[in-house]
Amino acid sequence: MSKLKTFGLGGVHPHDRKSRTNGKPIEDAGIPAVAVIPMSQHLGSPADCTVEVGAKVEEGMPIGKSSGFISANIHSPVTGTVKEIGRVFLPNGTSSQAISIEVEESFSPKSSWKADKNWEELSKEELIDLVADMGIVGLGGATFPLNVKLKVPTGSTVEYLIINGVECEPYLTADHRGMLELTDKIFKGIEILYKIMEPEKVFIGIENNKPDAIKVMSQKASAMSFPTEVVPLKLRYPQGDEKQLIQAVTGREIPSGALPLAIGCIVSNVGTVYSLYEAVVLGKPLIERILTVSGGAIKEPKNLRVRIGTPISELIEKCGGFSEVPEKVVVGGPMMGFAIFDLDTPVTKGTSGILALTLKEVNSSVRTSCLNCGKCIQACPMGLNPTTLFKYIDHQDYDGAKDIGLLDCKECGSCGYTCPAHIPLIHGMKLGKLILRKNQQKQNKVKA
Amino acid sequence: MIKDITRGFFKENPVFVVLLGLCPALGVSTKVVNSIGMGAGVIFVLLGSNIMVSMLKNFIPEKVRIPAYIVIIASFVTIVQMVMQAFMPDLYKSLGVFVPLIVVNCIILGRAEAFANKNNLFRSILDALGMGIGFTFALFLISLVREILGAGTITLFPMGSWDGIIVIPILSNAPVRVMALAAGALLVLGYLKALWNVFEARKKEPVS
Amino acid sequence: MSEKQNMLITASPQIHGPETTAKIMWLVTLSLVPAGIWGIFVFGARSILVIGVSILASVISEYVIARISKKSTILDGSAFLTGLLIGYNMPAAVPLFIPAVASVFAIVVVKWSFGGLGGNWMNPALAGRVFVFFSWTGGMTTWTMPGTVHNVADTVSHASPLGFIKAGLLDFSGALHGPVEFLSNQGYPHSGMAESIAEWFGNIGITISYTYIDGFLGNIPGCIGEVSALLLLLGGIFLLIRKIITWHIPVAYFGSFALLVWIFGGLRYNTGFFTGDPLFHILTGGMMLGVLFMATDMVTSPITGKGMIIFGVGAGLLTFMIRFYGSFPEGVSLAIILMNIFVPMINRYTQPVRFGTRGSKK
Amino acid sequence: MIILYSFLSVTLLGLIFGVGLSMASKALAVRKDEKVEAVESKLPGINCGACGYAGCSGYAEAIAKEEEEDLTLCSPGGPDVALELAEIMGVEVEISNQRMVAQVFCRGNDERSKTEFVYQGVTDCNAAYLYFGGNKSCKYGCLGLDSCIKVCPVDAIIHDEDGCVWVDKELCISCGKCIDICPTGVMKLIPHEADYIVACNSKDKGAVTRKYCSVGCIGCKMCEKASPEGGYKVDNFLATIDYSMDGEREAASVKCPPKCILSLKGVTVKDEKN
Amino acid sequence: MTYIAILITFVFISNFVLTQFLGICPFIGVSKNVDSAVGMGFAVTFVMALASIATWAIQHLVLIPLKIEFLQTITFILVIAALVQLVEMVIQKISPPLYKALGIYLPLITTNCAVMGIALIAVRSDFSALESFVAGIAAGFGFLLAIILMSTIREKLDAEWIPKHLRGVPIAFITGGLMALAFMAFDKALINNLFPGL
Amino acid sequence: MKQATIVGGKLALICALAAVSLGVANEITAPVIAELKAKQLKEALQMVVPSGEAGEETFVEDHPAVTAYYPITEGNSTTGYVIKLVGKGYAGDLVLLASFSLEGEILGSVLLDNEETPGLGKEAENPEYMKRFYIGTGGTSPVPAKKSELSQANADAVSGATITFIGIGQALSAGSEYTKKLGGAQ
Ligand SMILES: Cc1cc2nc3c(=O)[nH]c(=O)nc-3n(C[C@H](O)[C@H](O)[C@H](O)COP(=O)(O)O)c2cc1C
Ligand SMILES: Cc1cc2nc3c(=O)[nH]c(=O)nc-3n(C[C@H](O)[C@H](O)[C@H](O)COP(=O)(O)O)c2cc1C
Ligand SMILES: Cc1cc2nc3c(=O)[nH]c(=O)nc-3n(C[C@H](O)[C@H](O)[C@H](O)COP(=O)(O)O)c2cc1C
Ligand SMILES: Cc1cc2nc3c(=O)[nH]c(=O)nc-3n(C[C@H](O)[C@H](O)[C@H](O)CO)c2cc1C
Ligand code: SF4
Ligand code: SF4
Ligand code: SF4
Ligand code: SF4
Ligand code: FES
Repeated sequence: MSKLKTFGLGGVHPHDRKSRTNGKPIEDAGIPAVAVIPMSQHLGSPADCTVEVGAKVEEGMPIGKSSGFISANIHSPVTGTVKEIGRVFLPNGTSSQAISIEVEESFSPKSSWKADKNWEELSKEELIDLVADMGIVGLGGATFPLNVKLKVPTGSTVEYLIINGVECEPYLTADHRGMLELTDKIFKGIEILYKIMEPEKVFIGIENNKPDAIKVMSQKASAMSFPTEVVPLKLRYPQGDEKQLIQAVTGREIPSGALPLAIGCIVSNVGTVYSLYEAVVLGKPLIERILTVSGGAIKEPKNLRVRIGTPISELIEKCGGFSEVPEKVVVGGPMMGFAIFDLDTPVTKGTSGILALTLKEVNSSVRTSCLNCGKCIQACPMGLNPTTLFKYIDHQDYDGAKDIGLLDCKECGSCGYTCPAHIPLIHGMKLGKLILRKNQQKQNKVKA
Repeated sequence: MIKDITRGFFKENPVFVVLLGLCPALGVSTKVVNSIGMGAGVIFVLLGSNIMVSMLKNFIPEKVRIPAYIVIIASFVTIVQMVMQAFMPDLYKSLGVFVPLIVVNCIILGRAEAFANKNNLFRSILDALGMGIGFTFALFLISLVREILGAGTITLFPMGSWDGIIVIPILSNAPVRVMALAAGALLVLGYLKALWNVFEARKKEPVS
Repeated sequence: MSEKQNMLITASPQIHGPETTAKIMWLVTLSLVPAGIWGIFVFGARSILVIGVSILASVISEYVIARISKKSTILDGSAFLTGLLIGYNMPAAVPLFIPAVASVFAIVVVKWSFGGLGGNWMNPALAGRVFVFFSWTGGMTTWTMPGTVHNVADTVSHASPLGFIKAGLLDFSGALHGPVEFLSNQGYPHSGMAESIAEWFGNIGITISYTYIDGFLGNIPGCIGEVSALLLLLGGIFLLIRKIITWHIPVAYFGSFALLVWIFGGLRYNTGFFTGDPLFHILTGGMMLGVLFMATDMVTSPITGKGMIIFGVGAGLLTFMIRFYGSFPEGVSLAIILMNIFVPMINRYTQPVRFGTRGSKK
Repeated sequence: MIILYSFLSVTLLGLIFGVGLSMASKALAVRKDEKVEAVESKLPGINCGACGYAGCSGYAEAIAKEEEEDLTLCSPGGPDVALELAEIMGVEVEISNQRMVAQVFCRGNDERSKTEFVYQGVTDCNAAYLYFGGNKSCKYGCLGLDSCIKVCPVDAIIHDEDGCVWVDKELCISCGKCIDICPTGVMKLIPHEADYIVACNSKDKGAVTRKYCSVGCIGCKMCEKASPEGGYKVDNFLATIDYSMDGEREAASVKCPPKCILSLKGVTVKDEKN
Repeated sequence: MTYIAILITFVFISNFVLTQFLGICPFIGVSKNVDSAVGMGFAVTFVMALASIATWAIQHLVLIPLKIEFLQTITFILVIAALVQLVEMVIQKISPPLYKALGIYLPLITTNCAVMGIALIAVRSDFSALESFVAGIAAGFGFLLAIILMSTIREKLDAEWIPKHLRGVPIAFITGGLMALAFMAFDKALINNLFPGL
Repeated sequence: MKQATIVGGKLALICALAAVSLGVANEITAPVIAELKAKQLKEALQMVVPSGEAGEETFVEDHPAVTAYYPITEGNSTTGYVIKLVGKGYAGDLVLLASFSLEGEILGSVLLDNEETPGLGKEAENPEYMKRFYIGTGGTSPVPAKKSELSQANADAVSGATITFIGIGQALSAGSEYTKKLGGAQ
């Protein structure tokens, strides 16, 4: 076997702990009693709520309308009545307007969806409009509205379409299970993307801790009518990040501050491709997603197909509840995910996993001062100097931090993971960016 | 009036606050007697130059102000040099190059520039005394710490049969020699300055 | 509701790697233990006292200062390690106030004046050692002959090999094939161990001089923890395997030093270029301890690999200069703290290359 | 002889340098901008940035070059400096003479107000605010993680004996940095002479506030009734004081059920227990 | 070889700041950041080089022949002061950018012990004209080295939590002290052994 | 131009004043200083010349260690020389004054100017310290210049200041050689 591809700088090797769920087929999580649908589930401006309290909504009906260039539609995942429109905290710690829908007791999900039109007859533009209608956003983590991504500005060309099946976060196996169980549909989605983007070649990047997925996907890929190749990758975090993935697969490096398109690439997550398939072929909006419920404190870890808006507590119930009091409950992967304190927080489009971690798994320890050991630098895939960044931010020199690349940091967590001093490096980065943003706003105001 | 003389002591202590004249403060402070000698030299030059500058302030043209002051200062320094060499040869030897360097001691030029050329004779004298004593006091502190630690002695002036050296019993057998060297001087000055800051902060604290 | 109170909210990452500061410090301590036991074995029980005093003084200073600044840092092990290293850097016969002063200086002046662990830019243990060395040169250069060497009259106050050579070379003229010959010519004592090992090697046709064997095993006068090159090397390899230190500094340091000794070392013996004896110089003095455990102190060494190499080469050069031309027989501790001064500058010019700034190929 | 030589040589040197320098200075003269210097000398030199420029010299340059017309931007310097600047620049300025100081409108410490979760991370209010608006149940109050303390150029902000963050109004120079940095908006400017403040910022309903904080304003309007001339006004379940009214305010402070109206004469509050 | 020996002597062994206590005021005062330290360092080096040669000329062409060595101090300082002022004016005229970089430090240099110090030391060491010049440059480089190192360390320290009362000047002194401690590694023997013929 | 002359004139006036007053001060102090120096030299010479008189100073230009010598005369005959020597110490040059018999044996020596460390090399300023090395060493050479030529007690005494010791030793042996060369030439 030839040497496996991987990216250049940095990276870490956390224990992947995927074996708990990577053999478990995707199950249906069922219907919540009340679904809480936040209006801000994507990158960009929150959707405008289009229903009022007391209104009756049906499964798949639009209840939020895209409010700007970067924004997305939101659909009701259930049938029922709007009980309340208030504010909730999202898993990421911000708050958002949200619609609570009391689910009709008689509600059972539609078993078959059918699109109005055969997708093969639609033009590129019509397809992109359809994607926008259906509220599809990237499910790989950034929840970037897919339709925006698909609108390639004139002058740019797409050479490579890269499908992200890396799933480098520990614990998570939703994409993995998806690739095994929904192979055909994912490839249908890829075909649609291929039609829209017309790249020279499609790569599917999968880390080699998923040999079964590599096998299944490779078999299918060789049967496709367009050039498609599965690229097995060496296990290493954060390979799933598009910058690293593109580098691993093509050897190209996205210039600092630029988009993948700048070097002719587009990256899309397998889950996103699957919802694209559902939206385009079945006409089903993004009202469900697959996620992993796992962690040492969960009795029966599972991969679940979940309706958006389901409270997290119900999913934990579904997995048998806690086996011990968890140290933290995390939404998303352990490296980039968010700890939450309210288990009634709803699942959103971006929720890729729910983890109840034990003290041992968390492995937190007393924070000491920085040892200057440089492990964070060695770990940083962006070639940054996290310790210096943190020190600048700690001393409120935000512009100094910006000068040495704060804005290049994508909060992957590698540095914080390795730091022996247990310094909250990533928290510092987030703080630094927040203050820079605030200062920018202030300056804009002064100018105006 | 009183302020003219106390200012140099605490609020504007040349060494600890204004941070000027550091080289002699470090260079000659290995022995207490050296620092007193140096202090005396500086006081003399300060007095002399403050008096002269204050008297000549209307005569000296603006354009050559600095050279003129320097000439005045240098003359007094040279006198100090000659007198020391003639009557205190040991002291002169141990102060070494720092005696002629009094001429570039920023305090002196600084006082001429900032005080004496704006004020009358009497106040200039007071100012010179204050600054000079403040400088001597700082040197004394530094040298006291350095000599005790670095040599285990306190060297003062010989008086009669007494050779002027107080010997500190245990330390003098195995003194912390580094304290007598360059490194020790900087360390001592650093911690003394920190101590100074502590007192300063104490004073500033609201009385309420 | 009470359940909610207990929930912990932190920023990502939500899990953490296995390393902690304390673990690193205690592992370094552990890897130093064998060399220390050897030191105690050859220099006698007084060594325990010396090491004990340094550790105690350093831990107590740390405790007191940490209490004043309302921190609890005793368990992170760094003060213990500093104390241990100071103890290792003392001759066994040193008056006990010396290690105590060294420890207090290291912790109070060098470490906590700069804010404690991580704030200091100079290696505390070495700065402490150098401070007392310069203050009480006599006490710091009174060596004990190891108990394993029996054919000497005076076990205390015998010159270390490097000191012996330095003093000898001050007024030396003539030609000699390097330090080993010099030592044997002058009848420098060796151990029974060396005799039997050399004999064993002789039987298989390899001639090896006693000096190398004694230097490697630690049968030479020197500081308590620095004599056993073998055990220190093993400890260093353990740290390398555990990824606590990286290869850069040791390789650059040993490499540049050995190269310089090889090229220029012979000049002091009038044997010309390319005749130096790097092995002797690596096996004697504080080289092993210094390079593997003190130059690699992460707090006071550069942060990137590139920087570490510059640091190592600089330290190698300085060690060579001081050992061969300076007035002290030993150059490692001074070379390291001198290079510590340059670390912020090195760091400034060896920042990592940022992703996406290299003029990527399209 | 020697005296003659010394006289000649030194005098000659002096002559050469005197003449030389004064000629050279004429030949090589470069005009300096005296106005900038004059303006800068009047500014306090704290370089706090309240004026919006990078330090005092930046502001001085902008004023001297007449790029900046507003001479009142230096809040540390206050009206005095503005007047001096106006004099240099030969213009008139209008200034309000009221000195304002910042203050923290919250007295909820660990004992008095509840928290929702355990926060572990960077000791900084903005960092804490990133996650669910901080760990306090009250989303309007002071998080007590010292962002303002760190940013204050004159060290006017402290933790008082109750553990609450508090501004020493005598030291405050009204630069507004703390107000900018505070994520919860609990810091506001009040007149230096203000005698009372309603030290709460919670806009939650009384019943909600009462649940999580023992010193939170519950919007009961008792103050409006007790001191009708005191300028008290309850809006959004939160009382505020209109300082342009100068009636009596003490009665309200005594009547207020959660005791959140504080007298600013004694610097800190009495705990409600004693 | 002697010139190299002078260079090594004044840069390392008799480093003006770290072993001779000359030029401490700017060493502490102008080392807060690297840029100004570099500016100050070069300005001092420049003036020292000029001053050492100029004062050599005064000493050997005027004072010694006339037997008025006792006027050393006054003439040297006059020459240095005039030199500094002249240099300042010339630079300001011919190279405004250089003036911007160095200009603000120049007036400070008149009262910098290092300049007067090198003049006196060169005379006391009986240096020839060229040796004086080299010594001036070397001592300047020694100052430059020390102040640059100091400033890089201080910039690093800006990002550490130094105890409150030690922050700023005290910690700079302590840093200088530790630097001096390490510089004790360089001693005269180094020169004697390196250049045995001297 | 006129202004420049006035300015220059004023500065020159101040200079002139300064120069004259310094000249006067010099007139007063110079003899005192000269006398002092002569006295010091005489004292030093006396220290190393136990019997007899030290004669006129002769400068030596081209010798690495010897800078000057003074013949010692007792009655009419030259019995030895006082040699002014420069050695290399730990921190700088060592200026020594040493007297030698015509055979090159040391009669006395004293360390004058030096920059050695107080407590270490500076100990050598003490004449008793110096004596240890030439009185009763009984070594092969009249002057020990190597540590190995010292008795154990003397070796311990110089420990910590070996470099000073060797510097002195080497200078003294150079002096001894030089004296032998001078011989009774005068
Ligand atoms: C303002 C903005 C504009 C973007 N425009 C495009 C685009 O035109 N094409 C595209 O492929 N992706 C676009 N993206 C998406 C990014 O390339 C990327 O997919 C997204 O930020 C999430 O990636 P991540 O999860 O690796 O961080 C855009 C993102 C932002 C923030
Ligand atoms: C540190 C990091 C790790 C990521 N890991 C993955 C991953 O394992 N799988 C994935 O699909 N996307 C991952 N992403 C998101 C990708 O960068 C990228 O946004 C995504 O693949 C784009 O596809 P999408 O828009 O369809 O989500 C990661 C992003 C970051 C910043
Ligand atoms: C601060 C200090 C001052 C020193 N001063 C002298 C000195 O004045 N004379 C000298 O010969 N050596 C001096 N040395 C050099 C050392 O003591 C050197 O190691 C010693 O001369 C040689 O070692 P030994 O005599 O113990 O064999 C000094 C060393 C230090 C650290
Ligand atoms: C590999 C390694 C080497 C170390 N070496 C030293 C050392 O030489 N001296 C010392 O005081 N501390 C050393 N430490 C401990 C620690 O880094 C030191 O206490 C800090 O310099 C104090 O801030 C070392 C730690 C590690 C991990
Ligand atoms: S979180 Fe930012 S700084 Fe840390 S490793 Fe990732 S990209 Fe680098
Ligand atoms: S990993 Fe942690 S301790 Fe090491 S340099 Fe980075 S921040 Fe400092
Ligand atoms: S007032 Fe604001 S900034 Fe200050 S501690 Fe409280 S929350 Fe933080
Ligand atoms: S308290 Fe606030 S407004 Fe007042 S000086 Fe401090 S930061 Fe500025
Ligand atoms: S006293 Fe030496 S530079 Fe100021």
